[in-house]
Amino acid sequence: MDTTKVMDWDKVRGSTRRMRISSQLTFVLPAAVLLLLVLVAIFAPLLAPYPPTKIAMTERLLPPVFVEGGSTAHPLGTDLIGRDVLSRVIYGARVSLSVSLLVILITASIGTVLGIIAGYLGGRTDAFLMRVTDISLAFPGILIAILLAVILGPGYWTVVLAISILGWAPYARLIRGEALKLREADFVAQARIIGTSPARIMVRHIFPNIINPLIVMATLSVGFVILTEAALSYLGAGIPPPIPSWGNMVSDGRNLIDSAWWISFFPGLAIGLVVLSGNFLGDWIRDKLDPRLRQV
Amino acid sequence: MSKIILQVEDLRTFFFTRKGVVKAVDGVSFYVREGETFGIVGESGCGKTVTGLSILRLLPEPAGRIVGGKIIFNGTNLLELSKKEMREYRGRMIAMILQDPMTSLNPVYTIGDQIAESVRLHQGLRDEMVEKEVISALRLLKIPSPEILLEDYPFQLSGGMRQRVVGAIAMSCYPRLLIADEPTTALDATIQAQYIALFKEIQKKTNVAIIYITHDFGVIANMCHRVGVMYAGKILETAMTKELFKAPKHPYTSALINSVPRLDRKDDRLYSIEGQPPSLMNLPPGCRFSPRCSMAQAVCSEQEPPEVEISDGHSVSCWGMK
Amino acid sequence: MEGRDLKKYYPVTKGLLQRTVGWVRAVDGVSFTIERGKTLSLVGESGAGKTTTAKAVLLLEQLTSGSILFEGKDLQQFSQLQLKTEYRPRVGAVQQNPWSSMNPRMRVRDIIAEPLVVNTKQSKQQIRSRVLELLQQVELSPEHAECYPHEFSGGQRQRIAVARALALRPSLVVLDEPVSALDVSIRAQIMNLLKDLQGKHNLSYLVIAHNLATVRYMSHSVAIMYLGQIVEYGEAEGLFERPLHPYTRALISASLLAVPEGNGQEIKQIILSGEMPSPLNPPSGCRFHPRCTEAMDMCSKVVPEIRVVGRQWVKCHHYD
Amino acid sequence: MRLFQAFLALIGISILIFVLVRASGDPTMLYRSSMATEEDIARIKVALGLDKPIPEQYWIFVTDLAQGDLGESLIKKRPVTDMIVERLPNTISLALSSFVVSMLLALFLGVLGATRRDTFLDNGVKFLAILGQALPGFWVAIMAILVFAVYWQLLPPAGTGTPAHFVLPVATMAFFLLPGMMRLVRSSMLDVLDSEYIRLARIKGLPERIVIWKHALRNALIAPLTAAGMIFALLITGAVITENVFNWPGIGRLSIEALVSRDFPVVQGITLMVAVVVLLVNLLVDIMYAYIDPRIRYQQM
Repeated sequence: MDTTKVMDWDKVRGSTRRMRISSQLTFVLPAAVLLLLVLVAIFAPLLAPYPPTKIAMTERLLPPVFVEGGSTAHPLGTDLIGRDVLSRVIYGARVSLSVSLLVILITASIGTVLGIIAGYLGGRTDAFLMRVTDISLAFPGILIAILLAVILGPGYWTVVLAISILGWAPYARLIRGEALKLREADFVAQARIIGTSPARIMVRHIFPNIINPLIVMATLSVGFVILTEAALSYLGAGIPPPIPSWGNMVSDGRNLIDSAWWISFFPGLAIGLVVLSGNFLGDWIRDKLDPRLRQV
Repeated sequence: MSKIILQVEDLRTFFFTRKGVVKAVDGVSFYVREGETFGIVGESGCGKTVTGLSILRLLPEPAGRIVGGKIIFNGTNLLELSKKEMREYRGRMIAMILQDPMTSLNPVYTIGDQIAESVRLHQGLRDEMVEKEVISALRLLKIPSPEILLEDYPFQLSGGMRQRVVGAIAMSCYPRLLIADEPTTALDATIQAQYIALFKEIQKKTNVAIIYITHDFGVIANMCHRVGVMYAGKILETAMTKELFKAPKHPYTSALINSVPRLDRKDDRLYSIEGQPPSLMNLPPGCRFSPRCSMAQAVCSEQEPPEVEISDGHSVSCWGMK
Repeated sequence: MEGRDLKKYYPVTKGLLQRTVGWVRAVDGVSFTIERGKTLSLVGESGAGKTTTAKAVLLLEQLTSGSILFEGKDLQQFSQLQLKTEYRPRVGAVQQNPWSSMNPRMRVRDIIAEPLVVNTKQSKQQIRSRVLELLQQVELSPEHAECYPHEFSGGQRQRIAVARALALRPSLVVLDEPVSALDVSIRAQIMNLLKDLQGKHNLSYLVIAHNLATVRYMSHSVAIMYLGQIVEYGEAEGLFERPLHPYTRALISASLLAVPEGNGQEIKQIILSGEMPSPLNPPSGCRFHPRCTEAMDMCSKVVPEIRVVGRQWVKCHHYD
Repeated sequence: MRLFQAFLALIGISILIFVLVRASGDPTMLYRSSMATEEDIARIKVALGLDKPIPEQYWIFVTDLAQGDLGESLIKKRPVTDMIVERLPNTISLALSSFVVSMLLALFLGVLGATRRDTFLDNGVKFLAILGQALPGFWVAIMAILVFAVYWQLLPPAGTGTPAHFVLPVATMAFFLLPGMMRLVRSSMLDVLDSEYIRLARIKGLPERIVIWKHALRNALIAPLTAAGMIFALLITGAVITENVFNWPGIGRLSIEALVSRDFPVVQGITLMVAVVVLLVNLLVDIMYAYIDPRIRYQQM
């Protein structure tokens, strides 16, 4: 690309300051949203005005408060059988959050162990593990999840299991790539020259150097897990009703879209907000921890 | 004396990054004559590559900008040209060879395609003529059996051969000025010697002016007529090569020459320069070499020394010359 | 340390069943001796086999054949345990690139202490005082111990690498291009440091390098390698003053300053044609003959034997 | 070589599904009604071949598969193969058109984003991409129905038939697929633009247009191509969700209908068929790979 001849100093300074402020905003806002989510999930019984499964047939399909006909008793309206949408959204946070934490814990551990082993040991172990990873990545996981739901029946643990089966491969691939690079690094060669055992090398020299990408990946996968859980619940292969999950709430509203849009709208908005925050936070952490990746 | 083809005056190229302003090139002036090789020698990060890219106006955007100076090529200030006019100069009038032959060729096109592209663009020839020109460019670089090589992809060639192909691309339109940025650093010693000998020969044949950028005094001695010694964004001393080796005037130049071990004599102990080159984001006040200079006076860390011409074609920026 | 007829062949495999279709002869019959307190340099262009030889010495590569003798004992006679306790601690290594040779997540004190932690059972206190002593030896200050590698410049990092290599008080240090990644003005600092340490601790160095001037400054003896073999070997002084092998002469000519200060006359340069052939299929006879400016008929047919000329030896038919 | 690996993978998947089927409990449970006697169960076992040893059961399972026999639906009592074949064209037409639309857009916007970095256009595209990655596809689809079909009544809310029926499903799928694909193109384009050979192309004096669309794009396509397998997986996932929102009678809809009625053979059949298609797609990708990257082409010769 071509070079501009004249320089506008003030403009450059201004833009770097703007960049700094916006970079702080991309941390503060998403972090605040996620923190709020955690608090809401923990204190759901205190925050929610009604029990999430309380049916009130007399108060069916009430619109949210800011729409004509809505009342402050149900700020976000009620659904087909009179359950309070706000309460259900609040309780839905519990499902989303706990599923995310569990799945990320499981997938990150499996992926890291397999990735380090494949990357550092190389050879046939690596070839085999990576072939399995490739197949797992190329396979539409939603079908496996549906298959599992048919076999085991939909439920909380089925969802955790299904998303874990879908989610470990990206970790394994990322960590394996990092481990492969590190294996060739001079400091690992140095460790071998000194006589360090493979186990010590993997734990002390390789693992600490993959923590950064691991954290980035984990943060970025919050979004993936929540979206997948929601999609499965929406399809009926996830959290079964009446337990409120954002996904099955959107599904509840699908056929009432022409008359009671709020049933689907608010849980979807919650998903979007949380996923957006997870993605932004992940990007921010990546920028901080791994300047190499900043360009993208 | 032959005509001056390129004159660079007080060139300043800065990079504007999040952390601050990097003054990669900070007031560089030099000229090159037709048929002459001007060497720019300096350590890594002293701004020599950026100087080369600035001449072609190909800095990484948006961070890198030329903020001052003139680059006069054959009477035209390149900095005043439009983007389109500038493109007319690139490849046709001014060519450049990059450091790493392993990455500077496009992996998915054949050698023939990559050379022909230049020829077709700048000479507007028909296909049969293009192929002839391509082959003659390969011949100029003494590439064995060029007809076969046309169909090869870069990954099928060795590093030395790839660098010759890059040379053929550069020379395919017979430019007036060639900027060679460490073209032999990635090559083995004997291949490097081949390459340098080749370019000396090409220069005799085509009378091309060459700016040769390197960190290696051996290469400078071998290849260049005149040299500029660059340190932290500035040329500290310019002289004829022979004179520079015989009587270096700037303390940095002499320290650098003395700190390099010599093959033709036994050194008992090398002279070593203390400290590190400064950060280009945070240059020391006064002379930029003063913190490491063994002959620094009080004035050196206060005011920047002016460039003084001490004899014909030999100029130095040092308070010690006053 | 002595190397006898070292050979390292890598198999070239092909197809589904990983059939071996040929051998890359990376190192093909290399012998050398390193005396106590002296420096031997292996010199050659990329692909000459010098790095593979060094890796064999560091036990990073299994030799195809040949033996390495350390202080008179054959390494093959050593058990795994003996290698770990008696050989490894006696051989240190400094690598080419100081930017990648240190774990970025470890503090300097842990980096230098790592050999001690892995190989000895010293107390924390002992290790700590040894680390400080080492820092002092490489002319760094004790405060540096708490820093991370990225806080240092290339030259300082290379000093840390030297300290780590010396941690176990080795008698031999393998230096793989110890200064080529450094800036020109920093190289002299490190080379001088290495020479000082050699004198002080009576260290032997095995230097891998491609820059002849560096080699001349650093070494007592030199081995010139070409395509997996040593073509000329001898004391550094003699070899650089009176190179025998045409390849050595070409290498020297390629790295000489062509403008001598005094008389101004140009030195006649020897320019070799072609490139180093593939070690998969080395030329017959003398491996250098296709590029040699002085090749004779027999060079392509008969493998040259070692000829001793003065205090150096050479593999070339011109000295038969 | 590649074929051989694909074949191995196929065997692996068939074993996995076979094990899943058998591990999920006694298959007779699915058929058993409360009134079935012991003899009934034994009869069913024989009918299903469950009295035979496991390896033989697997062999029967595989030979049936090889002949295209995916078993019979528990609910509809029809061959699963027929059910899939009947629905397949709908899915293909939806997936293919969405793929083409998003691929073209991804290329165009990705390249534009990479070459005009930090301009208004780039930021706008980035913003859309961020939204596309954050909002759940099914929700976006429902909201699209709300806006375009319920309020404005421009487009039909669901079903098939006219070209107008395609608009909303394809748009939702594209919204779902585009961000990932675009990010891939954009980041790989940025990598390529940073390389030395692009610098050399500019040194030659080539106009930007040729530098980007000839020198950079072909290299930039290599990275997204490695992800083609994943994109295909995404396509299927998108199809399952979209078909359900829009009552699109494809195999995605079929799989959920089967899920609701717990019609195991149907879900199993769909999964297996998709597995085969996935392997075929990956083979195809390898071939394209060789076409774009000469290094691979020559290696295999």
